[in-house]
Amino acid sequence: MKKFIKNNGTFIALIFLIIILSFLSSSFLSSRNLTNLVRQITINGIIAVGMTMVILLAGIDLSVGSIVGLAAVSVTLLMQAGFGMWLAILITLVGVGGVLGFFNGFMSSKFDIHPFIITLGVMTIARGLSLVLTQGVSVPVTNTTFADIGSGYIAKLPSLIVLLVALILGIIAVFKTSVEYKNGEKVRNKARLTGGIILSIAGFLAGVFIFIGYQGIPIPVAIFAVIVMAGVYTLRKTRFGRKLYAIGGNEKVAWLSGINILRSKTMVFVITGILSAASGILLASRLNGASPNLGDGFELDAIASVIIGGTSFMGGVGTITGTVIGAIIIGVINNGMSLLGINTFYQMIVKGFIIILAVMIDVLNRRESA
Amino acid sequence: MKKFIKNNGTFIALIFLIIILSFLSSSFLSSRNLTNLVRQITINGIIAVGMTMVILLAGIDLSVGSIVGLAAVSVTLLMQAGFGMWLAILITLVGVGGVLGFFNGFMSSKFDIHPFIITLGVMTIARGLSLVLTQGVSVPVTNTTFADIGSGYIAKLPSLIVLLVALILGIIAVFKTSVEYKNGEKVRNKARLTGGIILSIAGFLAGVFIFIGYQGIPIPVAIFAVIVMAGVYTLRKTRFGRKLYAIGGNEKVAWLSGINILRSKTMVFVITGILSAASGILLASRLNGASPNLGDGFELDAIASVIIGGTSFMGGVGTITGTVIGAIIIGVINNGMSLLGINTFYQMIVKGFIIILAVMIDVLNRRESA
Amino acid sequence: MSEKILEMKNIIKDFPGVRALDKVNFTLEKGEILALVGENGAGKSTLMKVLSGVWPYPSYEGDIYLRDQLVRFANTREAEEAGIGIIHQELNLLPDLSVAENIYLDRQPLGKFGGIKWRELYQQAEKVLARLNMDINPRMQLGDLTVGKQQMVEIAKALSLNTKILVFDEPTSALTESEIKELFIVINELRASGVSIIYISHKMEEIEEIADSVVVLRDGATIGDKIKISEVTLDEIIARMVGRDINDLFPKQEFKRGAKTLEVKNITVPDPFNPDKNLVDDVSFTAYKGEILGISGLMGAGRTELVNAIFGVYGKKRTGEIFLNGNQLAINSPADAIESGIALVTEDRKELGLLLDKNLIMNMTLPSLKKFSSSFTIDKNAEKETSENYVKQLNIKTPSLDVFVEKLSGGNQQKVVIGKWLITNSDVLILDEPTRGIDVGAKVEVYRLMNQLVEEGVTVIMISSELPEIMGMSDRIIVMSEGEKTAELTRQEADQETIMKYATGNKGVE
Amino acid sequence: QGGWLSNLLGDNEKEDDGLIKVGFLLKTMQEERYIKDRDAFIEKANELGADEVIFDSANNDENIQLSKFENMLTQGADVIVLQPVNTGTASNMVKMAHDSGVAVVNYDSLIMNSDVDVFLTQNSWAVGELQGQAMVKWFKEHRGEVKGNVILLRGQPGDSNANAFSQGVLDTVAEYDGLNLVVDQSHEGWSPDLAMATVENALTKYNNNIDAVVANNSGLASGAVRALEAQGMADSDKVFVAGSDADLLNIRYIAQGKQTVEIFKKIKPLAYKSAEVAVSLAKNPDKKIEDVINIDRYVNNGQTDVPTVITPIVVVNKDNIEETVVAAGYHDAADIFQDEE
Ligand SMILES: Nc1ncnc2c1ncn2[C@@H]1O[C@H](COP(=O)(O)OP(=O)(O)OP(=O)(O)O)[C@@H](O)[C@H]1O
Ligand SMILES: Nc1ncnc2c1ncn2[C@@H]1O[C@H](COP(=O)(O)OP(=O)(O)OP(=O)(O)O)[C@@H](O)[C@H]1O
Ligand SMILES: O[C@@H]1[C@@H](O)[C@H](O)OC[C@H]1O
Ligand SMILES: [Mg+2]
Ligand SMILES: [Mg+2]
Repeated sequence: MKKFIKNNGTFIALIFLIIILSFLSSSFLSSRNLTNLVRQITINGIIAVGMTMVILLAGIDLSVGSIVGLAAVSVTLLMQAGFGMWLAILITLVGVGGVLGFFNGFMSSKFDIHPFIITLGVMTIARGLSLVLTQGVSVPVTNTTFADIGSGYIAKLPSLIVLLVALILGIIAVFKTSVEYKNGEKVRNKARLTGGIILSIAGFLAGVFIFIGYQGIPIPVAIFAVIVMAGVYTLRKTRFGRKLYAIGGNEKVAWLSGINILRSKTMVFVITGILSAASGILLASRLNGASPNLGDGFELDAIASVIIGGTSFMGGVGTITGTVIGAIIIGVINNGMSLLGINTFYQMIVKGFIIILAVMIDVLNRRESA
Repeated sequence: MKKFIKNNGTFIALIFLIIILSFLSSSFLSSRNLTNLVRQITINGIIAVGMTMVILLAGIDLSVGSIVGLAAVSVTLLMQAGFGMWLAILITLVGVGGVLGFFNGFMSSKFDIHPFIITLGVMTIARGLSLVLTQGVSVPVTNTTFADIGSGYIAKLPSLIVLLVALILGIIAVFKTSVEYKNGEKVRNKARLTGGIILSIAGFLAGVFIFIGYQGIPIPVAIFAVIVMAGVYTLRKTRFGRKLYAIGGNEKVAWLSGINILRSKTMVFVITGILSAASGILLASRLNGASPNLGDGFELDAIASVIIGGTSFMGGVGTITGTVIGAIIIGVINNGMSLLGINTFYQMIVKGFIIILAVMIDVLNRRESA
Repeated sequence: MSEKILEMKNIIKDFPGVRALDKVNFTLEKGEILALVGENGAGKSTLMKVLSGVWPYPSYEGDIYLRDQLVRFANTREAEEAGIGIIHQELNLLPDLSVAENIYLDRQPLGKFGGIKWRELYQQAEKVLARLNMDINPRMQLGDLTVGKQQMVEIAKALSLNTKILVFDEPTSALTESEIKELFIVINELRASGVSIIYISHKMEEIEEIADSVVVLRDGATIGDKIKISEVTLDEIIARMVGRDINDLFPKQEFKRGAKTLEVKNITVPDPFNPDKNLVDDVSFTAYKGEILGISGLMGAGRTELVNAIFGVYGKKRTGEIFLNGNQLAINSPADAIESGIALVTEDRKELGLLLDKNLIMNMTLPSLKKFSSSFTIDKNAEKETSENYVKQLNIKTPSLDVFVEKLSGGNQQKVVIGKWLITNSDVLILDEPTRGIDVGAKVEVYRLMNQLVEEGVTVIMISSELPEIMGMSDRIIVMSEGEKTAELTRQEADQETIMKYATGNKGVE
Repeated sequence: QGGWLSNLLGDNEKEDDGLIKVGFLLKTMQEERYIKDRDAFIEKANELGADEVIFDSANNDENIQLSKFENMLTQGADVIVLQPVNTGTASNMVKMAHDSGVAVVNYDSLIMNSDVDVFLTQNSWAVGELQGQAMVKWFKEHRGEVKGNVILLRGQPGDSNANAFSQGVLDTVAEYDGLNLVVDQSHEGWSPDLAMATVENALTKYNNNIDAVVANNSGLASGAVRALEAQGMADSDKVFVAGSDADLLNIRYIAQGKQTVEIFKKIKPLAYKSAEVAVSLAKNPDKKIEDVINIDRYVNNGQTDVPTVITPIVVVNKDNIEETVVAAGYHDAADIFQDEE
């Protein structure tokens, strides 16, 4: 409950935004728009999941946008060169995302150079590579099924089943986590239980409205959901995840406790590299082609999502659910202003203020509740 | 001497670069090219001086590039609207640089929000403002003397005098700083004294070769030099500078020692805002016009200069001389590759590697000497 | 019967500019409690860091044998696996994680699919904590515990490792009397179960009470051989440590009480987490020239909060009035307090007292920069001279003024903090636990210094958790409990029992 | 009407609200010309009876453009006029629109590999060609022979328009043995300051032996003029400088004799014609495109032959400023010829 209240600031900001927008624009709350909105978020959202882990370690990764571009170019070129779709994807995930991520993590950790500078270097290098590989010209996708990854849907009936399963799993999780121990006795936290069940059902209904109301769950959304769940599980439930909090909290203490810092850090950058590459592949699929400039500036949206979501730049504090809320806020701002037809110049001004405001509401809210 | 060795890593990297380039390109070491090179550096260099202070406080300022753009637009529009040149410059320095810097510093410090997010917001807002003010259109400069600020020269004779004065002041400073106290006794550090004098004379001769060998000292270079000297003086000699190191070292300790954190932090962002605005004014003058996109991405070069120059992202450690070396390295890379006619795509790859390498040489060097 | 479990031979450890350990030889028997003592900077912590893999081979010279077997640890994990546990001098915990996770960091019990079994983790943690008789909920966030309890968590962490050799590096400096008692019971139990213990402390009474034998380190070398504690007096140990005799542990001098200086009325600070409670509850007192005012109480009594409140740390959240020499002061920040002539030596030197990666000069002159500057510019020579003076006066051991204070030993760091506030030349000097973690010799120096200051007309206020110190040095003693002032005693009235009575909540005044 | 249940079960064909909604999606607003594209288009579309023009731009970001395109579909646009950020990665938008029964009018640069309904252009790929022709003419007039050192200033690396413009220049250079391409560099963000540094460095390297600078847009050209000015070479008789977009600053340079030519892409004819096509397609979704507008030619985009309408582009030089940019209402004569006190 405490955690929930802590994240509330941003969550409230989001609800607020949604309410305002649904008054201002009639199409905002339509299933179709919301489906689009959620799909639009995935590209940034997937990267932001990785970025959360990086920032948890008090690091930063500026190269994600360039990795998106290089991955898009690479998967497209590989398919052109005759590789099968899945092989092309695999090579790109490992060879682009994995390798560059490894370089980021290993170099910064081994030589104790701040990741800002290593990933800034890799950002420039990877962009140069995309340009060299394509000779600066965009590359069309030749494989016809490839487009489905980014644009396809899970049919409505299976989508409904997926949502139902999610609902059930959610409620089970709520039951499990609402148990508290007081003086060694099991006690059920009623407030958390009811709250959790209400949230689960609301989530389910929203899912039905959004996805079943349109064409089913978009495939990128499903992929994103799996990544988010894996991320949440990793951070909450695995030793690896807990090590990240420890390292981010105090690297020296973590080291004295026998944690292999180099390995954990490298791993986090590898994961982020792979997620960025995945995002690039999805983007190439959605665009049905790749150009060397894809992904330019994505690092800023990803970082903003993470910070709006309550992860601390100082490391050691943060959650992926927070980041997802952050990514949704940014997506909603972009979508809403576009629907409202606000002049792009003013859009920038508004977006800047909303980013600051969202974080401020969160900070002030925490301060009050402290 | 110790400090000198510490900065040596980057300095050696620079000397290395210069030697390689003078072999590869015959025009590189010409007075004319070096004059251009130094002038090309000033725009980024001026911002990087401010950025050094920000990063000393363990902060960051992403808005500098947008402030450059807004200042360029503002000074040009003001002159178009009939304001005199100096008034337009003053209003821009204060009204754009000062005000936005104040917002950055005050908001992040007062509400304890990481400056990354506040300055990210301001970066977007200021860019939006430039676009709104110009309606996305570039603005020509109408005032004819304005162009001289960015393009003019101090005549050769006065330039020579300036260089001589600098030499004398430099040698005096070397004499002063080569005094050490050992057990309460004044001792002169001979090595530091000779080293310092050799460096001063070398600097003087380089200055004569570069500037007197061409058309004199470019006005922006003179402005930059004054800013650097003021910056170095501030950090080394003033209470304000000392406070920045203390705050960057440990904010709580500094506060408990009676330092007004809010005021110092705000001041640093104000200075950085004003310097960025100055840089924008110079840029408008050089280009004889302003477009709303000017300065886009400048934050990255500025931050890279600071970090290459040995300032720590963790705060509390760093120097402006280091930053100047960092800025020169970046300038030399850009200039050198341009002279060599390397394909832009490959330029990016090379630049990325050199940035990483420069920092790595520095880190490894420090490790050895530690 | 003694069975040698550990032998360290000819250990040499160099740091830039210092040889911290110079051919140290050292043995430990099974089930032995060995006290390792020495002045600040003697090399005690360094030796233990070599033993526990913090300084891995080959960053030191010499050999370590565990049960006659040569070992060379590459990291702390390997030392742990060999059965060596250490509780470091500084807390090594993560305030944002739960108590249980801190204990089992990276050793959490895993389920089939690699997921952490949280419930089991908490149960295990509960068990270890129970061994220490600690009533701590393992689910709590560590940062919400008092420092004393955090220290117990650190001990629980070491216990959970199933160690054969356990090193305690000044474990009690943040513990209450009763916590110390619990700890000693645990240590004795551990010894009974065959664990060998190395115990580092500057508190001689503790050494006497718990140790079987003692080894003295001075300037990186052992002085004499290991001796049985029963065969030596404390004075002899101290003499070995400091290289001379110290006759008077509390060199209290008598002065005439002078004018009223600091007077505080109705100081109150609300508890931000609990609206029904005050951290400091309506405290008033007066301090005079020519005397040392002691503030006593149990850990958590609110003493630190009281002096912080006076120093402006709580800004406008503090209520009550502060007078200095009859004039009311408006103190809303430390800057105001310093300006008014009040100095505070904070209790946590690492987090609140020092810029660890700055040199001595920068640290010592920070609160009094104005003294060293005309208008904006700092006069560096004046700074150096003054710092140098104080380094001499306080007998701070350092290779030069240019080293980072993090490289100094704990005691010397403490002296730097004191020096930093002496330079401000304040009328009132408040010392919060000024001798925590510093050696006997240094303690005496601090006491002499306090005397000298009083003589010079400074009003000295000292918080201390050590009763002998409070009783030995104070002219008057304020006792606090749960944020309130419960008594004000004269030197004559104050004995151990009386103080403890009021410290545990009995009210004596008003 | 029908509530979400029918929505849930029903199909997702666009419901017709009876209104004529036209979407206009540009790649960016951050260049001088685009304000003019927008205003002219909206003016014309309203005049022709559109009920609503949904306008937006995409910050030069392909991903953002895709999102905004989707949003326009959501808002019920009947036709969308699209200027792609990238010609190579825009085909999916056409497909999405067609799946929803919405026609796409391709604006300015050709979307590759798609069955876009119609293409209206100012002949972008001719920009470089025209610059090249003007350069050849200049060489003949000023040097008597087509011989000299040429600098090509490209825009954003990898930008599809920059590639198209540059190709025309490269073709010209290849055609004349005497022309020597000494510098060919891209400039991130179309940055004038980077272009200025490039020209400064080139002047140093070649000892001011530079005869022509051809730039992908006006901003780059203005950077070049400033670098030349510092060497006293900003004189259209000494060095040929060409830009494209006809920004005010550059037209002033031409008037002052500092720059030689600018390519003026007449915005109004393009915007007007596009508005016309869009509104009639919206009104008569089933009409053949050939019945709506005169097709100039068919251009193959890798998938089909796209019906194409071409609007003129013009070379502006010192002698025709009045007839071109001023006559078209693109700039005020007063602004251009404003006296340099
Ligand atoms: N990391 C380090 N770098 C440089 N010097 C160090 C380092 N750690 C310790 N030293 C130096 O080594 C010597 C021994 O220090 P150590 O911490 O072992 O002393 P100690 O006996 O534990 O003192 P204390 O009782 O104050 O804790 C001191 O001179 C100290 O300054
Ligand atoms: N940051 C904090 N958050 C919550 N409670 C706190 C905090 N700081 C102190 N407290 C509580 O305030 C009370 C007094 O604290 P404190 O430990 O400083 O007292 P003290 O008498 O100075 O003891 P010490 O001997 O440790 O200095 C305790 O109950 C403590 O738990
Ligand atoms: O008009 C130019 C446009 O075609 C190009 O793509 O971007 C830069 C503009 O100047
Ligand atoms: Mg120690
Ligand atoms: Mg205390």
